[in-house]
Amino acid sequence: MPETHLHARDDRELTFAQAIREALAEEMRRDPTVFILGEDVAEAGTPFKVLSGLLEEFGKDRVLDTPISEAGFTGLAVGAAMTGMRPVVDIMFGDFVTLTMDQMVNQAAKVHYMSGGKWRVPMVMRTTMGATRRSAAQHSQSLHAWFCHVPGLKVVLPSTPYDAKGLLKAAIRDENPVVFFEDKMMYKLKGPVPADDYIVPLGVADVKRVGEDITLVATSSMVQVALGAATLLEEVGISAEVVDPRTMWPLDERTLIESAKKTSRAIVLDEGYERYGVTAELASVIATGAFYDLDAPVKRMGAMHVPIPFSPPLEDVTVPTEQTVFEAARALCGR
Amino acid sequence: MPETHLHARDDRELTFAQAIREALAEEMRRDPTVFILGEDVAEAGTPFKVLSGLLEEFGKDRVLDTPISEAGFTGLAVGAAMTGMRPVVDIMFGDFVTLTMDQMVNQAAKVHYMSGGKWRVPMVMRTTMGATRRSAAQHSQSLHAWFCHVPGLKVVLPSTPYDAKGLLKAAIRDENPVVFFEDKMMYKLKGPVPADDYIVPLGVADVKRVGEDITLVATSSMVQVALGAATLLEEVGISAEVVDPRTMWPLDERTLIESAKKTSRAIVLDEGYERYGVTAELASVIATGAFYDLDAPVKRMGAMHVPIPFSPPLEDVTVPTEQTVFEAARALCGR
Amino acid sequence: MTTVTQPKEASEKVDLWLRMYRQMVAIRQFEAQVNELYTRALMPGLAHLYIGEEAVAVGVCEALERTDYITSTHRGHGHCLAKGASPDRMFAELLGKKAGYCKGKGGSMHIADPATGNLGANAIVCGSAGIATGAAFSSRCLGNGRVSVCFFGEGALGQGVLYEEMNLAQLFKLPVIYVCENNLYTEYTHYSETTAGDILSRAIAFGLEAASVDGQDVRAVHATAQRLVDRARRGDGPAFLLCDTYRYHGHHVGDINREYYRSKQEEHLWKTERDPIAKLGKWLVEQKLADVAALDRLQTELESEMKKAVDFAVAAPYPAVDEVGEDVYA
Amino acid sequence: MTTVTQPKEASEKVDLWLRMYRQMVAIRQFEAQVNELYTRALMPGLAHLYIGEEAVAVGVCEALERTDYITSTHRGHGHCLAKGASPDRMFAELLGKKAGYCKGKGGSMHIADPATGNLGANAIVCGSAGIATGAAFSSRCLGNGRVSVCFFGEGALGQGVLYEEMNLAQLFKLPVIYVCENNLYTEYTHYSETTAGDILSRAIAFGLEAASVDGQDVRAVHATAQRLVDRARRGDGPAFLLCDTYRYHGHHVGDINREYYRSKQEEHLWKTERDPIAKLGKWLVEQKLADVAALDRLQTELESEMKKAVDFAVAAPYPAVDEVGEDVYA
Ligand SMILES: Cc1ncc(C[n+]2csc(CCOP(=O)(O)OP(=O)(O)O)c2C)c(N)n1
Ligand SMILES: Cc1ncc(C[n+]2csc(CCOP(=O)(O)OP(=O)(O)O)c2C)c(N)n1
Ligand SMILES: [Mg+2]
Ligand SMILES: [Mg+2]
Repeated sequence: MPETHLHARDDRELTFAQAIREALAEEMRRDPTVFILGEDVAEAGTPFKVLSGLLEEFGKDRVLDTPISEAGFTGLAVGAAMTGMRPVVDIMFGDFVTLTMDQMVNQAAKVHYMSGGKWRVPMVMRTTMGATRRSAAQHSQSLHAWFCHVPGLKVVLPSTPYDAKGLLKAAIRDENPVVFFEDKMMYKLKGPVPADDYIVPLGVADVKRVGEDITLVATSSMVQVALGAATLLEEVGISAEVVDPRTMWPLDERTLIESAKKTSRAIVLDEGYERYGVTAELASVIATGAFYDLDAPVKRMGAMHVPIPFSPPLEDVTVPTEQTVFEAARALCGR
Repeated sequence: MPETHLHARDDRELTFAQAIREALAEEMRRDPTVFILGEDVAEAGTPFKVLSGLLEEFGKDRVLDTPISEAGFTGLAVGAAMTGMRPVVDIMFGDFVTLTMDQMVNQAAKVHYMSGGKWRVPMVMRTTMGATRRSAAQHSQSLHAWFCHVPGLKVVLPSTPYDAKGLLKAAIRDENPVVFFEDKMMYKLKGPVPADDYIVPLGVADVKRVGEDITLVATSSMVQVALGAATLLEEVGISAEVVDPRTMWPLDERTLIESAKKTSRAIVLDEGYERYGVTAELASVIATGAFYDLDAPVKRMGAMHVPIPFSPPLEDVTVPTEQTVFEAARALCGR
Repeated sequence: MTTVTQPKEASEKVDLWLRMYRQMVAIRQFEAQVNELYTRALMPGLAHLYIGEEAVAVGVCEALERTDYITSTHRGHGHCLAKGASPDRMFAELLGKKAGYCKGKGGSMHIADPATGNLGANAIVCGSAGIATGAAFSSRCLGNGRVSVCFFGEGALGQGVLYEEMNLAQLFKLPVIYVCENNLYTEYTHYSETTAGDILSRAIAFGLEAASVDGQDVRAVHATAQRLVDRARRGDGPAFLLCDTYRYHGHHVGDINREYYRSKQEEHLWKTERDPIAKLGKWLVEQKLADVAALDRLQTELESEMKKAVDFAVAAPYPAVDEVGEDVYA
Repeated sequence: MTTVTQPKEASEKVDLWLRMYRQMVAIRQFEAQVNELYTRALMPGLAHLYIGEEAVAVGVCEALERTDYITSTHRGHGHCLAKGASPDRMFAELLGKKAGYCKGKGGSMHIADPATGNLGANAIVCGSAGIATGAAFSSRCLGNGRVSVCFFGEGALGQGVLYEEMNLAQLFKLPVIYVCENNLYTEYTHYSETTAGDILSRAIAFGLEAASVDGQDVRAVHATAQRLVDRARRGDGPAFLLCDTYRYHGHHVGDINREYYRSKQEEHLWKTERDPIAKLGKWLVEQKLADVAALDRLQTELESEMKKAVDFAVAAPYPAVDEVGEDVYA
């Protein structure tokens, strides 16, 4: 099981964005059927500049700008994937996945099953998530829970540059449609990333920090929040374990449950809406799996049940922070 | 709190479909701004014939056939709702909501908030759910969990003709966008329905059967399954309470939790996919709220995590049945 | 656009015409058996019959290679057969049997068959426009010269994604033909109530080569399709083919009383005066390329072939229940 | 389509022209302050400036009544002002302040104002086509004679829902005008790379009345818009208006280095030779309807007005944190 902190010795550091780009470049070199499709992906390299340089290396036939047609080019990718290509589709803001649901859910996710296993759809949809960028309600959502609910799809939420590279490479090589969520606030996050060709398998959680008193299960940028909270907790004598499932589906239930059994307390953190979201599934899995070991109910912390407001002081309270997690953990531990 | 079983004395019986139609007709008579929009809703009265007769009474200007443009006419409804009308949109199969997600989630759900409370979107989207109709993977899904996850929307899942009428009338009068899911396998279900103008308020759960040993929280057609299982359980001496939340959002958490506290055991049943679905939220709410009273983990039963297969013997095992619920309840009660 | 037929050309193409005749009869006989299965309550769910529209699938698919791709619709049996699928495994699929093309998991609306380039029927109206366009994209990238055909009913003109795909196809110059089967009705609504403006102009506005053809004249369909397919294969880009046609039966097998949305008279007219099989048959006889008895024999022959295929399917076993969890992920 | 101006007509319309001039300058000065707020790091997030495109919003909105509806885009300040909103409350919204049009909850991309018929800016490309069409549907049902205008950039032509809405609008004969602002670029891609075929033909194919106009000539925009609005109000159905225009600044305030997608030369050309304010100003002076000094004064006057509005917004308080949970449900 490749664990990020084990690679801290590697002295090469990349940003999250660079790790994504390196994964794409490596896979495109390795496999000529991999190509990139999306809005402003070519010369512009996306508004986040995540793809800068790929056009120059791979040319216009493999890095394609599209019209603003999220449904259209996602559908095109499904057909291309069925017939020998490996598309990596770029949906600029995760909020726009709303436009691709039919292609992803009624087509991509079901083709393999409906055809009795005959056709396959090896495609990746890369998109973004995460609030606090002052982008308001239509550019700040984290809608990954929808995809997690759909059999036939896999869903990946990397939290470090190391994981981003390894998971994206695994996603591209996977024979199934994979939705890959990148928190846009993490693109500049730095971390160790080996230059070699490694993958992080889908379905394997990672213990990002070992602890004894409470388990913080966290996804995507919430892993950083959880690690920050763990540091604060340490100061008050509470040892927190931080577990990152890394892929929402397949879900490594065992690692989550084992950690909660060990610590007897758990908080689940995710930047999607709390209600009917990822935190519900993770909390329920833990509440069931560690039922006889839990000393307190599993606490869920997700985005507040409001459209993300533009106004900074309002937006800031809609998502969990180190401080709110610290306080919740302290309360849960009764200290 | 209007409870269905209290109305059993009412001697008028309607089918679920008739109850829906009566609710629409009554609201259209009461309020000239209510209108119906969808595919084959006029002369055909929908493929399920739920709307038969409405065209004749209300005319072509209030019962409008549309092109096959789910996004298009849902979007039109959002704008109409903002400017003085009360649209009731018909999405023939719940599977096609995939095409409306942008209109419902990025527009309808957020308009009120983003405008600082100035514009309102009083619209209803009626759609269907439910499998076992031999309609295969693209006509059998129950995708209500997606909408439950979205602040700004309300989500209703009626389980009886009585509730269907009262909840639909409440939904139409509501000032917010409401998504109303009808299980297509229930359209012929009969039950008492008063002829008078009553509403069932959104956000109030209904105890469909009182019991002592175990709580079965069930939605939509699963209420019938739960009631059937309760009868079987009675034969082996287990008294099951059946609680129907009726609206997924707003959610009457208290009633669910109180029941689970009383019985100390709970199963949650919903026809959506189990993973990251409604059962996760309900189970998590109960596991937290009744933490100190539960004698066993909350058990979740939803649709199997597979695209719904066409083949009858396969399809039949994808959803909970009286028998599987009976067995699960028995196991949970240790008998 | 109709083929102008010279005697010389006629004799050269006689094989093609007889093959198309046979294929149309096969589809009709297949569908007759589907209706029968429904009436006898042997078929789970519903099915949408292609009877009346045979010339479209056959005319277009005869212009394709086996390795070319098609995508199909809820009314897809005709496309599937015309592209080369076997009736026995199709019936098995319709009955949810393990021997079916999709192991029974797909059913009538989802038959798919890589061996004949069939990317799958689709129960979402316009659901396969992206898939067909994407297959054409692969052809371009892989340089394998394959053409992709997207069949859809005129109801799909209501779906915005069709225009997104046509725009993409034209921008990328993809070898894809969008074949619109205008059978006048969506489910229960006349297309004039749901389709503003002019259909062909919609495709032309996106820069596509566009043509319309009498969808009941299989020779005309074939000739036009061949021109568009050749053009696409040469790299000249996508095209749109509008075929005027008619479904004789209801929207699905259970749609029996149809008078509230279309008249018996109209149905009668299409059946008696514009039947694609009768039309080609009459012409073949007139041209002395076939005699009536031979054509009748073909009918009987295919009928019994279809019955045998049904028997196979009826006798075939269901998949084992534990197969339900297989094929979710590759 | 340009207005042919007679001296008599000119004197009759002089109020209109001066009002339009003033309004264009107001928008430009407003946007200059937005850029300033960004540069001074006073504005949270980003904003998309309308500078260069003023004639479109002004020409169209001057053809509307206050009770008519508009929907707008991410590049929406111009539409909002042209429809009658106050700069102070707009700036307050851009800064996330309680005094803003949406109590700070919406921000630059979501300003809405029932008092001026503004159904809201929209950050989803083509996200408001349905809303505008629906507002026109209400007008038809309620018989209130209101017209609805949907503004969008040419990038929205990529979204299928636009065609769904045009089809619906034409079928229902709704009083809605789809105004396409073709400023040549989406974010960083030239429209020719994303738009196949012919733009106007797309609308015509759906049966809409369609017109194109020089979007830098406010009198031309106004005249054509007025014709289409009058037509819609009479019940003659929807229309499509294509305006050729240009944004002088980047896609958003942070888009500074643009040479990889468009040349400085091109920018220079539009700014110097096709500026809508200069063009109208020059004409007004030529026609002796205004003198240069008066126009310059207007400029200064509006600049200081905008600065005052900014000061108001900067000084205004944020909403209280517990307001975050309000307005989710009505
Ligand atoms: C997205 C979507 N909306 C609605 C339906 C329901 N539906 C199934 S077939 C059909 C009519 C299709 O008409 P057309 O495209 O003309 O095909 P035809 O049945 O005439 O061959 C409709 C509305 C669907 N399957 N998918
Ligand atoms: C559905 C959707 N896709 C992508 C985007 C990201 N985006 C914002 S503005 C824009 C370009 C819009 O171009 P155009 O419509 O021409 O308007 P302009 O900015 O030129 O005024 C894009 C791609 C979005 N906001 N919504
Ligand atoms: Mg049709
Ligand atoms: Mg533009």
